[in-house]
Amino acid sequence: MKKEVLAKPGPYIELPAFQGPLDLLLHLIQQEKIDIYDIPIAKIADQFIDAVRQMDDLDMEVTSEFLVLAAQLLYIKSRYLLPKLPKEEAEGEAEDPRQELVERLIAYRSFKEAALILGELEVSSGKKYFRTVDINEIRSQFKEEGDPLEGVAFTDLWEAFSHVIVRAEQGVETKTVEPDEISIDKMMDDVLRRVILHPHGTRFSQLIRGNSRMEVIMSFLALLELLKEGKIRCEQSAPQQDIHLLPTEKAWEFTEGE
Amino acid sequence: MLFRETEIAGLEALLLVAGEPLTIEHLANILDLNSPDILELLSELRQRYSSPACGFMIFEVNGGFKLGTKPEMSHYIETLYHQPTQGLSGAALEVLAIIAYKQPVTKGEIDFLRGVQSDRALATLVEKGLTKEIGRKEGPGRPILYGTTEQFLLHFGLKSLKNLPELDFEKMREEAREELDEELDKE
Amino acid sequence: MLFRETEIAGLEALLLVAGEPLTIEHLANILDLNSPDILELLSELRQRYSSPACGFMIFEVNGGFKLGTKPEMSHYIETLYHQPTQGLSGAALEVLAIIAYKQPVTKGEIDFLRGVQSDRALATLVEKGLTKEIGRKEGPGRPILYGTTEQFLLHFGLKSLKNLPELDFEKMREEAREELDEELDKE
Repeated sequence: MKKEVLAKPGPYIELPAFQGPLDLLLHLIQQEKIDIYDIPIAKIADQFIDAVRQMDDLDMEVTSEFLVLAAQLLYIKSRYLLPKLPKEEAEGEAEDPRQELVERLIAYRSFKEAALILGELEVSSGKKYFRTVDINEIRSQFKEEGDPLEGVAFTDLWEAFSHVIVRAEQGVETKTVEPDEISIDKMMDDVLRRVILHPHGTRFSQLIRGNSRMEVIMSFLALLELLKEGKIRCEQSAPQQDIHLLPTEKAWEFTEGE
Repeated sequence: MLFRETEIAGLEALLLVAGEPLTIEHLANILDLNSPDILELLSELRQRYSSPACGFMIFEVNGGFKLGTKPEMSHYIETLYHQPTQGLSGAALEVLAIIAYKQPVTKGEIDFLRGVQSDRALATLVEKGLTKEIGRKEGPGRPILYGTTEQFLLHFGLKSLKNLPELDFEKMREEAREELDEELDKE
Repeated sequence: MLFRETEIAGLEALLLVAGEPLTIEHLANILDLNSPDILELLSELRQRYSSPACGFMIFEVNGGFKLGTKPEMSHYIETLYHQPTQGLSGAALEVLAIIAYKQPVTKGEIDFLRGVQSDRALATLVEKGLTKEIGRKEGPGRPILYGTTEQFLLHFGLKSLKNLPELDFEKMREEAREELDEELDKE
């Protein structure tokens, strides 16, 4: 099989050296000493297809890009073989069907040239090596001076705490899911978190967040559960006054063993 | 040693590039010399670097040799790598605020109150000396309890934790609720 | 310059520990000298390193200075690393040429110009630190834009991108268009 291929007449081409179909095409053009601006498309198309066939026979990987360009060449070739349509004739300055291809080839040729120049530069400038500097290691040798709290006032601390409270009040954990998906455990966490954050007590009305009827019911159930578990206690100063909810000693027991 | 110019230059180059200290044997191998030669080259380099117009120095670490800078140069290097004291992140401030007002408190408790993990923020605070371990909580796992340090008190000019200004929790909550209501209205 | 011993030693030390090339201004700042002085110190150091018994060399890139090894020393370093550092492959050089001259450029654009997929070559270049992501192109998919690095300039011994060998792509394309038009006219 391979003998046949080798016996086939045709230009000798050093196949493995090609970077891609444009590279192969450029090679064929240069080998035939053809003017790149006036490619005899029929001849080059046939040579290109031959070369691709050879690559295939040699078990070289013929990527789809080669086939795409082969098809493009055949298409251009066919445009020359077909008589021009009257409409095209009338337009007179019809675009050369080779134009796009030539422009791509020229652009590719320039970058191929640039790559060669870079390759030469790589050799001529010589190999040099540098130290890999471990900046963190160097920094660690110097003590960080100064107050890490520099510029931090008490209001910053206050503000930081209120961020925590805002998140708790907003119920970030419960907000992200559909109300009917909120588990009683999640809701108990949500209620307990808000009770713990307020050491002077939380009014019953403040605890119930009325985003939806379901949420109201869930938080009420969660509250009852927490009271039953003894993590929260109630205080009422007078019969008509608001009920206050406070954390008990047991409030923290959930985290034990974490 | 004049005839060893290339090798001494090679030795310098190797010391510049190597990440780890290089042993005599390793150097002898690469430079194709024997160990006594390497020692001689090293002492020649050391002599070269001993000039006050030179900033390098050869250090011996764990039986290997590495290139570094003279101790006298450290102020220049410090200037190069000078980093303005980094302020605390928002997360670190939150954790600090929680520890200040809820201490003693465990990491699990902090995580619960914040609704997010606080490991990194807590580590930063400990590293910077603003919070510290002050004991263990009784119970399963005996988790570490954290509290604030002297440095924390000093910064805020507090004589003791009792002087910590009272936070207006009620006001904070009101504001949080207002924010929440606004958000709901928008939806 | 005898009175500048400490500063020249400082300069050496700084060049050794700096990760990025150091500019004249930065050095002047740290060493508390003016720019002409720094230039003078640098040229003095360069002269010192030009001795064949010295393995160092100062490289200039984008107006910054960096300490490295002389190209003649490369075989020692390669022995240290147990591998001759290979030059870049043809594909990698093509991709690099396109990036160098057309940056910022996307992988899609590179692929189109080469007429072939460039994934592997591009990955190698990024891994070697010769190219890097420098942003995203506006538009569908927001593809990554690639550009060259300082390491690229150092690797090819270029002081800056302006020193890239000139290739007049616009001119080449113009010529292509003109010649093509002539061909058409002839027909």
